[in-house]
Order: sequence, then C-alpha cells, then structure tokens
Amino acid sequence: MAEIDYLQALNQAMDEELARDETLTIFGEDVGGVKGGVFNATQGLAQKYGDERVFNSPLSEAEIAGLAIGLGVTGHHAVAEFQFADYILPATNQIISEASRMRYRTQGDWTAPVVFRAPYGGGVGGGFYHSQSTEKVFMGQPGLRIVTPSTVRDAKGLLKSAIRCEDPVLFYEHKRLYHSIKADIDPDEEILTPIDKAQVLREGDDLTVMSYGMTLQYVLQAAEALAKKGISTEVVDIRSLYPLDKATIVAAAKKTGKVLLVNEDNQQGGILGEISAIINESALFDLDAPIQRLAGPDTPAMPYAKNLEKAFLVQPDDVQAVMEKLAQF
Amino acid sequence: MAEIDYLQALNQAMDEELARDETLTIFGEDVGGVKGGVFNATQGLAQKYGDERVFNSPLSEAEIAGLAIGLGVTGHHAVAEFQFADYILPATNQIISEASRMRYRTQGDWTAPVVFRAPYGGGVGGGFYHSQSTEKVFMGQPGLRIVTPSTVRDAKGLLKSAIRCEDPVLFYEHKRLYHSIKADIDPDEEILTPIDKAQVLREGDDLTVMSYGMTLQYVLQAAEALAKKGISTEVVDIRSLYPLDKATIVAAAKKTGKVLLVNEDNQQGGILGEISAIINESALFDLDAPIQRLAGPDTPAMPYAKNLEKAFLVQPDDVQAVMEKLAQF
Amino acid sequence: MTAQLLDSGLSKTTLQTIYKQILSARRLDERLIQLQRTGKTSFNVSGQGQEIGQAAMVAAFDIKKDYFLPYYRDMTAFMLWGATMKDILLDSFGRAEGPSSHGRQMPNHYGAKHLNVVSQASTVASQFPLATGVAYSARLEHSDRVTLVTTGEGSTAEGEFHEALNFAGVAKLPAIFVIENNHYAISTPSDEEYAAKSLADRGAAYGIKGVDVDGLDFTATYLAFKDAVARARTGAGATLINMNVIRLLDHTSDDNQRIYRSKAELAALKAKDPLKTMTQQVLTEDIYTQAELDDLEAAIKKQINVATDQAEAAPLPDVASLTEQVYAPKEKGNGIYG
Amino acid sequence: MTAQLLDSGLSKTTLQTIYKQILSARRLDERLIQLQRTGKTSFNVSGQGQEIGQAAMVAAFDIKKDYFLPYYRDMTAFMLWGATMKDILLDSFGRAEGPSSHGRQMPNHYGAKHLNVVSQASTVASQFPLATGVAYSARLEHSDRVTLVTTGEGSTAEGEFHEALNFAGVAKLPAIFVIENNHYAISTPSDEEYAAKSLADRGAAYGIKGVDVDGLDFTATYLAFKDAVARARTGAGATLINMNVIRLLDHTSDDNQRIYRSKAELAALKAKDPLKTMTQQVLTEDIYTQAELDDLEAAIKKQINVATDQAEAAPLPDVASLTEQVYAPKEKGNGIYG
Ligand SMILES: Cc1ncc(C[n+]2csc(CCOP(=O)(O)OP(=O)(O)O)c2C)c(N)n1
Ligand SMILES: Cc1ncc(C[n+]2csc(CCOP(=O)(O)OP(=O)(O)O)c2C)c(N)n1
Ligand SMILES: [Mg+2]
Ligand SMILES: [Mg+2]
Repeated sequence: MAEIDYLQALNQAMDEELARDETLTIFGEDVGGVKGGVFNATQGLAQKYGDERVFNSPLSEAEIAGLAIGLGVTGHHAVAEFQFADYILPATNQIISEASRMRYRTQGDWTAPVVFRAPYGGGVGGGFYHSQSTEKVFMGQPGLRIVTPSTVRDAKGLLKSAIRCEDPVLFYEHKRLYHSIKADIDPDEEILTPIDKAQVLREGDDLTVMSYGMTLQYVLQAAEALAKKGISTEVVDIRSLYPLDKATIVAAAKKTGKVLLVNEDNQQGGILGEISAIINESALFDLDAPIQRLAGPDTPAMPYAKNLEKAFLVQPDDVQAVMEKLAQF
Repeated sequence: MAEIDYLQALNQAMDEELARDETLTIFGEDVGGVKGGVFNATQGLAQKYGDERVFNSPLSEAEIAGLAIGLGVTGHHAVAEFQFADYILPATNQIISEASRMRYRTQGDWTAPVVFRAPYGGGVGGGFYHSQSTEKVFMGQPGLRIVTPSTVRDAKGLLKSAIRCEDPVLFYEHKRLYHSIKADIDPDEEILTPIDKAQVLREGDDLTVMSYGMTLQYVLQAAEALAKKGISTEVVDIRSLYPLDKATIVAAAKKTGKVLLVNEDNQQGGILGEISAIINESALFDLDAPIQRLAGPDTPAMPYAKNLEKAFLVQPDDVQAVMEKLAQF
Repeated sequence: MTAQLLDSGLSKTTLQTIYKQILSARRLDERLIQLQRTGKTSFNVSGQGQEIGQAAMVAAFDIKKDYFLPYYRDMTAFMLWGATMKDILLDSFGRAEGPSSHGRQMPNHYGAKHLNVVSQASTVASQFPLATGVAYSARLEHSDRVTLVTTGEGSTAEGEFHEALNFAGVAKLPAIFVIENNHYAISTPSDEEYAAKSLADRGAAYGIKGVDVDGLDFTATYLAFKDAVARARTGAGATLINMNVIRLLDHTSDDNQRIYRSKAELAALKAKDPLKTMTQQVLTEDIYTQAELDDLEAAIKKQINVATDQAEAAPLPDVASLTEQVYAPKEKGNGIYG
Repeated sequence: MTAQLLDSGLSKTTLQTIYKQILSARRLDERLIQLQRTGKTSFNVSGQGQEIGQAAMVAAFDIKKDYFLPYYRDMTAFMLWGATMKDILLDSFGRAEGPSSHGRQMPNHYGAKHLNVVSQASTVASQFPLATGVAYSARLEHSDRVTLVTTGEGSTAEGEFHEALNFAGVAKLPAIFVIENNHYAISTPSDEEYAAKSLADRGAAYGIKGVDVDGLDFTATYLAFKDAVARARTGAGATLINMNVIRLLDHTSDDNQRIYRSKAELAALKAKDPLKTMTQQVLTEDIYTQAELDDLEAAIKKQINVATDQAEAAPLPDVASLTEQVYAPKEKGNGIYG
C-alpha cells in the first residue's frame, strides 16, 4: 500500500494502460516532453513510452479532439487532454458532431473509443476561464459518456475503465481534488470502476444528498457533522454524469424522501436539473420535500477577486446548513 | 392586414429593424447577394440596404460569431445567421467565452448586443446534421438569452425585440414552421414581443402542457381535440428558453397540478429537465401527478431513413394520447 | 492544352477502366437527379464537372491499403475507391444495407468500412482533424499507408481545416489534403470566400508542399497526385493540392443556381464539361472506339436499371434499430460496467 | 545589427518618453513578480523580452482613435496605449477600480473602455474574430481608424486565428494582426507548434501582406508597423506581422521554465535582453545621459511604490455585485421586456 493523491492516481492509471494497451496514445498541450502537463498528470510518461505515444500537440483543441477520433476510428485508443475544461469549447463540434455520432451513424462500423480529459472547477484563483464547470455543455449528447471521479480510488479506476471503454468518454477532473484528497492504494491491484454507475458513499435514513466533485467533499464532511447530531445522511456520488444511473438515483431518493442535489456549477441548466426531473418522474409520491438544489448562482462562473470567487462557490457551511434544514423539513 | 408565414415574419422583422437602426448589419453564409439565405430569410435585404450592411460571410462559424461580437463591442447591433442550428457548434467558444461573458467580465464597459439566428428542428429529411435541436448546448450560460418563437406574430415581434436587446440572444427558428404556419399581420403595426416571458396560449383547468417549436403545434391541436371531449388544457409557449420565465411556468403548473412538458429534442439533458426541476422546487405540493416529459428518445437526432426519422420525432398522436392519459391520472 | 491521357503513363486497359467508371458515375448521377425529381428519393448532391479530377486523384492511390475521408461531392471518387452503383443507390434510398450509414445519414455522405473509407459528417471540414488521426495511426502501425481527405474550397475557411493542416505539417504526416475548388460555396463566389491568390499558397503556411492542378485535365491531375502519394509513402510528409474544377449543376437538389449565376456563365461552364473533353481524348487516343462507347453506354444504362431496382426493393432499417448502437454493447466481465 | 533609434524618424523627446515607459514597464513587472512571490497577489504573466517590440508597435498607432485587442503578455503595449501603473496594479490586486475587468478577470487580461482597448478572454486567439468585427465597424462608420490585435505564436494554431485572417483578407479590413513570436507556448517549442518557415508566410494564405520583423530591434519594428498602419489607414487592407521576440522568464508565475529549457539556453537569452540593448542605444545616441537614467530609475521606483500602496488600499468589488451586469438592465417602456 502507498498513499497517493488524486493526481497520482490519474498518472498511475495512464501509466498502467499505456503498458497494457500498445495502441494507446496520450497527447495534448504540454502533455509530452519533460513537463508532462501543466498539472503534471502525464509526468514521466513521454520518457517511459516514447514521443510517438505521448506527445505535445499544437495549441488547437479541435485538432486535439479530431486527432483522437481519427486514431479511434482506426482502432487506436487515445487519451486527449484539454489543458482546462474551459478550453474544451473550441472542440465542441468535433466532440458532438464526430465523436458522439460516429458509432450510431455507421451502426458500429466505425467507432471513437477515446477519452477526453478535462480539469475543471474553481476555487483556484483562475477567474472565468480557468475555473468553469463545462460538463453541462455536453450533457444530453447520446453516444457520449461524461464521468467524473470524486475519490482517489475512482480517479484511478474510472480513468482505466474510460480508456478501455469503446465509447467516447469525457473525463472531468476537479482541479482542487488533485492534491487535496489522498488514499492508500495498492499499486499492484487492478482497479476498474464501472463507468455507468453512481455510487452510494454513505448510507443514511433521514435525507439523501447527491453530488460530485469538490462539493461532494463538503457533503461528506457535513454528513459526518450531522451524524453527531443524530441525523443520518445517504450520500450519493453521481459519478456518471451522462448517461445518468437512474436506478441508483431513484432508489436513493425513495429511501429518505428528502433530496438535496449539490454542485459547483450554476443552478440553472446543469446536471442537477436533469436529476431532479428523473426523480420527479419516478419517485414523486415518495417525496416529503421539494427536491432542492444547492449550486452556484446564475452568473458567469467565476470572478477572480477573492471575495467574489468565494461568494460564487458553494461553501462547506452552506452545505451543512441546507442539509440540516432539509432534515428538519 | 396581410397573411404572411413565419419566414416572411422574420424577413419583415429584419427589414424593419434595418430601416430603423442604421448600425445594424446582417450576415452569414449565403445571406447576402441575390440568394438571401438558403431558406430565403434575408431575401431582398442586400439589394435594399447594400452589401456593406447585408453580406455573405465565408464559411466559418466562429468568425461569423466573432465578427458579430466585435461589431457589438463597438456599439453596432448585428444579426449573424448560422445556416443550420447544427452548424453553430464550431462557434461554441465564441458564443460562450466571448458573447456570454463580455458584459459581466467588464461590468458593462463592453457589451455584445448581437442576435445569432439558428434554424433548427427535424422532419425535413435532413439527417443528423440538418435536423438537430442544439439549444440545450447553450442552456445555463448566464449573460446569454435563448428564445424561440412558435407563432407568426412572435416570429416578427421576438426577432425585433432580440435585435433591440442589449444582450446577446440566440434565436432559434423551427424550420418546419417557416411555411407551415401563417397569420394575418398588419404590416404597419410595430410588433415587439417580450424576450423574457413565456406565454399562455390557451387557458385550461385540467392539465397544463408546456412546449415550444413544432411540438407546440401538436399540443395546440390536441388541446382542441381534447376540449371536444370535455378536457380543458392550459397551454404554455415556453418561448424564452433561457433564462426561463419561472413565474409563468410555476403559476401554470400550480393551476392544474398536472404537468406535461413536450419538445422535439432528446429527453435527457435538455430544457425540459430544468423546467421540471423549477416546478418541483416551487410547486411540489400542488402536483397531482409526476411531471411528465414527452420528447425524443435518447439517441442521436435524427436518422435520415423516413421510418427512423418518424420514429425519432414526437408525433401528434403521441401528444394527444399522453395528454389524455395525464388528464385522467 | 489538356495533356494526352496516355502521357499519364497508365496503360490503355487502366484508362479504359477509369473512363468506364467516370462515365458510369455521370450516368448514375443523372439517374439520381431523376429519382430525386420524381420524388423517389429526397436529396442529391451532384458532382458533375469534378469527376475527371476525382478519378485522376483516386487512380494515384493504393485503395487496398490507403484510407480515404471524402466529402459529399465525391461520388466518382468513392466509386473509383470501390463503391458499387448499388451501394450509392442504397444510400440514396436510405436503405439498411447502404454501406455509408445504413440509412442513418443523408445521401452523399460516403463511407464504407470494408473500403477504408471513413464516415463523414455534414459539418464541413470536420473530417480534416480526423484525417490527421487516421494518418498518425499509420505511423503507430509502421505502415506506409497514405490518408486522403477532400473538401470544397469554401470549407477551407473553417478553423478545423487550419488546425489539421498545422498539425500535419508539424508531424510530417503521410496525408494528402485536397481542395476540390469549384469556385462556389453554394451561392458564394470564391472572392467572397478567400483572398489568397491560390489556395495552394496555404501549403507554405503549414510547412507543407502546396500544389495547384487543373482538375479538368486527367493526366496533369494524376501525375500531381502520383508525386504527392510517393512523397507521403516515403516519409516526405503531407501535400496540399488545390484542384481546380467546375460545378456544372446546382449546389444540391435544394438549390437553384440560375438565381445567382448568369446564363452566360452557365453556358461557358457547360462548354468546359471535362467529360466531353475526355471522351474526345479517349476516341482520339484510340482508347475506345465510338462503337465501343455506344456499347458502354448501353451496358451502363442496364447496370443502373438493375441497381436501381435492387436498391429500391431493399428494406429500410428496422424501426427497432432506432435505439441500437448508441453505445458499445456492454460486454460482461470486463470490469468496466456495473 | 540593431538599427539606430533615431533612424526611426521619431524625435528625441518621443524616444525619451517611450524609453521611460519601457523602463517603467520592466520595473513594474519586477514589482508584480515580487508581489506574487510574497503572496500579496496570486498570479502574474511577465512580458520581459517582448517590451521593446511592443513599444515600437504601439508607437506606430494613433491611440486616440485606433482600437487595440491585446493578449496577456502585452503589459508594456497596454501602458503605451495609455494604461497607468495604478491601472495595472489594481487589476493585479483584483480591485473594483481595475479598468480591465473591475476585479472579475485574472491579472494580465487587459482592457479599458476609455482607451479603446477591448476586453480579452483567456481562451487564446478568441480575440481575433472579435478584432475583425471591430475593424469592420470602422468601415460602417466611415472612420479611418485601425484595429490592432496580438497573440503568441503558439496560439496561431487555433482555428479562430485562421477564420479571422481569412475574413480580413476577403474584406480588406483595416486591421493589423500581430504574432509576438517568443518561440515557446508554455513548454512547447515552436517546432512542435508549427512547421511554416516563418509565420509571416501565412499572410499569403489569406491574401494579406505578411511581414517578419525583429522585435528586439526598436527601429526596425517601428518602421514595419508604421508602414502597416499607413496601409490600413488608406484602405490597402490588413497586414500580418510576425514579430520575433524572446521570453526571458517563466510562462507565468505558475510555471518553471528551468524544467524544459537548458541553463545554456536561458543564459543565451539573458544576453539578448532587448532592454539592455536599448539602454545602451539611448546612452550612445544621447537620448538620455547616465545621470538622467539614474534619476529616472529613482523616479520610477517612487511611482511604483505610490501606485502599489494606492492599489492595495483600493477596495475589492462589492460582494453584492456578484449578480450585477449579467444582463442589460431592463429598461421600462421599450417594449422588449414583459
Ligand atoms: C460547418 C458547416 N457549415 C455550413 C454548412 C452548410 N453548407 C453545406 S455545403 C456548403 C458550401 C460548401 O462549399 P465548398 O466547400 O466550396 O464545397 P462545394 O459544395 O462547392 O463542393 C455549406 C455552406 C455545413 N454543411 N457545415
Ligand atoms: C483555447 C486555449 N487553450 C489553451 C490555453 C492555455 N494556454 C494559455 S497560454 C498558452 C500558451 C500560449 O503560447 P503562445 O501563443 O506562444 O503565447 P506566449 O504565452 O508564448 O506569449 C496555453 C496553452 C488557453 N488559454 N486557451
Ligand atoms: Mg465550392
Ligand atoms: Mg509563445
């Protein structure tokens, strides 16, 4: 066993898959060479696997995406890194029109088994363009999967599964988790996390809270605090943002009848709205309270000034306060 | 009074605004010259207002968007046409990173008062890339407005308001409405439709149905048919897709307690999920039935083969059947 | 001005085959137009005026191993790459057996797994980044295969065109990028599309060889491609070819070019029809006699009739398949599904 | 090799002012680095090595009427365009009065309404399409103003760069597109960014004049821009200028270039510092005496201290403003709101 952080878990996942799958290539801006990515996620990989398999791309996101897809159609798995999830936007057309449609439009003759990694999330002093949650832009594009790990174990296992998956997978990584969460991971254990399942991280009876990313950490802390006050919380790590794992979501909602959904993104138009709609459709008469969303305000995410950044971000105290209030509803 | 169709209403709106606002320019692929757009929405305008104000752009959507935004920051209103709503995707970065953020990131020093027109929707034998509903991609980007007219009067009035609005507005037009709906419009009447309001098109007590675009026509027809069977339907034209008009939506939901949401897009991840979440948040205890969504399947929209196209699209009969069943819930 | 066909260095037999394929493509296109006009199909893109260039282009490749990412006006190229008349017609009728998309896409969106012809979207130029990935895969596999990708001149204004060529230059990819320059993007004439003297000048912008060629001249075009393919196959990198052609007909069956092109312009175009030129050359150079050509016309007509009947009778996709192949089938036991 | 400053045709007084501004920018950058290292601010992009080129560039414009869309390494250019030390520092501290974004954006995202400097996003090259709109507006207003837009060489790989230049060529826009080529995009050296011999060759790809200039040479750079501005102002269209410069420091305060650039490379760079060269020229050409320069240094230091104190003391944005200016205020009675 060795304690590693979320970023190291990602690096291990890619290292192991490069060793296992000779077709696999990994590239993106500053991903190759000695730098190994601006967050160092690919550090050491170019040296170990050569510049043909792990390399720098020019500064062009549509090309990064299309290069991956073109490798995919010829049977090569690829991991393409977008330097920040904000910079995935120039590649939107490639991801939606090409990657997400390839299998369906040829009924499986051609496929795009590629992973697009995208570091997302705020609280890093990055202002609008180094902080955003852009996952909602790609929500509801059948053929595409969107996943995000919120534990160290999943960072490793989910990335390995995404690489092995024959579908295109958008892989979101919360930047503030890179070094803030750590876990003991046996380097010899082959970890594969299901890419199609939400995960119940904590069982409880009084209320159900679903989240992902940084805010999920706050939910777990609050659940712990509430437990001391005798309130028992069911905590769901949504994990597969699209398609959603309806069964796990609905079961967890029914279990307590009080549901809180939390994410860092704006309140309107994101993943949480869809989850709320699914619960309403399948569990309306089990609900004891309106499904609540705790999320960022509906303003552009997020200003640079420290006080505004903080005001934009859902804070740990907010999470606990809302949970407590919902439990008492 | 003269009977005009939805497309003519759009043309009139642009014509009147070009005459009124000397800063206004209109451009896009094939928009200028004698062609006046592949759907003829801008027919006659280049001749009337000159090639400097109404012109063809090269085939480059990011440039089309950016050109508009650049005009906007210098105080010029602009209408940029994307030839199909499918081809807005290469402009995603411009629309989200630039247009939607400009006012906020400068606190109003610079603004982007531009309209992006996007013909959307299927049932035209256009396959995946001439049929899609791409509005959800832009949902939840504060600073941006998304609107779509579903009546001839609104086609005119909403486009005029969008042009006058100081915010960037994504203006979706359902292609199948271009010639299929007509109305008597007084050419001398100055029509301005509020860009921030849903509209109750029909009052009723038994169930509430909310929709936009082609499916709204089916809802209206079904409401008429159901009226003959003694079922009374409240019909809401959502119209402002983002930001949503919460007040009108919640009031209409509360009124009957039975809500059906209909659109042509996929079921998961679109506008309807957000509406459902809003209703759940504000009117849970007024609901007598789960909020239902009737929408396309969660498969890529939409195959070319006639039978598959039809199977993808919500059909008038489906709408009526689901409404009738919900009324009886 | 047009070079002799036999100066291409291709044998008489090869030239016979190629001419036959070109004529078949022209006649098939005429049938497709008829089918669309009579409401039997709903859409067609005609490539008339571009066939000679397309045929000369494909003749330079090894279609057994090379990859092709075509665009919607490439019917002739697709047929020379191995597609049958029936394949084309199946796609046109939106039939399940259509190789391009099994009825999922509009006609003219060519693709075929068994021919190494990669499926294309309607979003113009979006195949260019893909082509760089396909080309890169050859390097990973230590294969000397070459990747061919085409588009119209209007579509080169897209950012994705630029991003792909830039990477191809950096990575010295074994790829050939072709602009089929018919001087119109729907109704927009090329001086409103770009201001470069020639689009071949964009080669230098990417450290790629740029070549201009008259796509109405079979031999000139063939030789330019032959050279480009040889360079790509031997590691000398990519080539950008600006192939000048003409668009004889409307943009698509939804368009009417008489609105934006004058009668005089259209008449001048018609006089330049490269099929007429080539037919003349075929006769002059004794590749076919007039009698053989007459037989050929008759045989093609028959083939088209048979293929049309077969394709029309073929089944539509199964409606139940609407929800199939959205995602990969979930294999059990591989650990990646819950 | 470097041309004489006075050969620029600029007066001694003008050159004095420009040198003073350049020196101020260098010293201010040093202060910004210090503030970041001591945790008083959280981020900085240094433009050291690019200042001379930037100053020569701006000197060719009429900052009273021209428009500027800068990029994040353009602090010197922004200051020559009229921004004060305090403006820069307010932005760095994320203060409400900061002209660029009133505390909304990271430092180095320059903009100022009163200076016609348009706000920029962090998404590289996305200012290029905007710049074409700004340039087009001059035509609509029958103004002879010129639009300047800059970026780094790595960012020219973006599709938006291409789309903008293509349109600028077609529309003969009064715009000047500048590549500040420091040969690195973060850690990626330019041979992995592009393969063109020179990025100026991209001009021809767009029917635009392409010019290479040594951005370490004040006079050469100034004269190249002067010519380009004159062309733009008189309707001769756009110019693409590839300005070769050096990046003396890390990409940003988040980077450490010693990882990917050798000691030898960095030492060679330092020896080329264009400020050293210019200082030498200023003395040799009697623009300033050493004693005057010493006074200048002292005065600048004082100015920076004052500006730093003022900026630090300035208030942060009001937290209540978090939800302001998302949309235009709803005017009553104009009919467009319900
Ligand atoms: C991204 C995108 N934008 C717009 C269109 C609509 N469109 C289809 S073909 C075409 C013109 C293409 O012209 P060109 O590239 O010259 O090819 P040609 O049709 O002349 O062969 C346009 C604008 C599209 N298919 N994709
Ligand atoms: C669209 C986009 N992709 C990636 C980035 C991250 N990024 C910021 S600066 C930079 C390198 C830019 O290099 P260059 O254009 O040469 O400018 P320089 O920093 O050298 O002045 C990168 C990759 C970004 N800001 N925007
Ligand atoms: Mg063309
Ligand atoms: Mg650089």
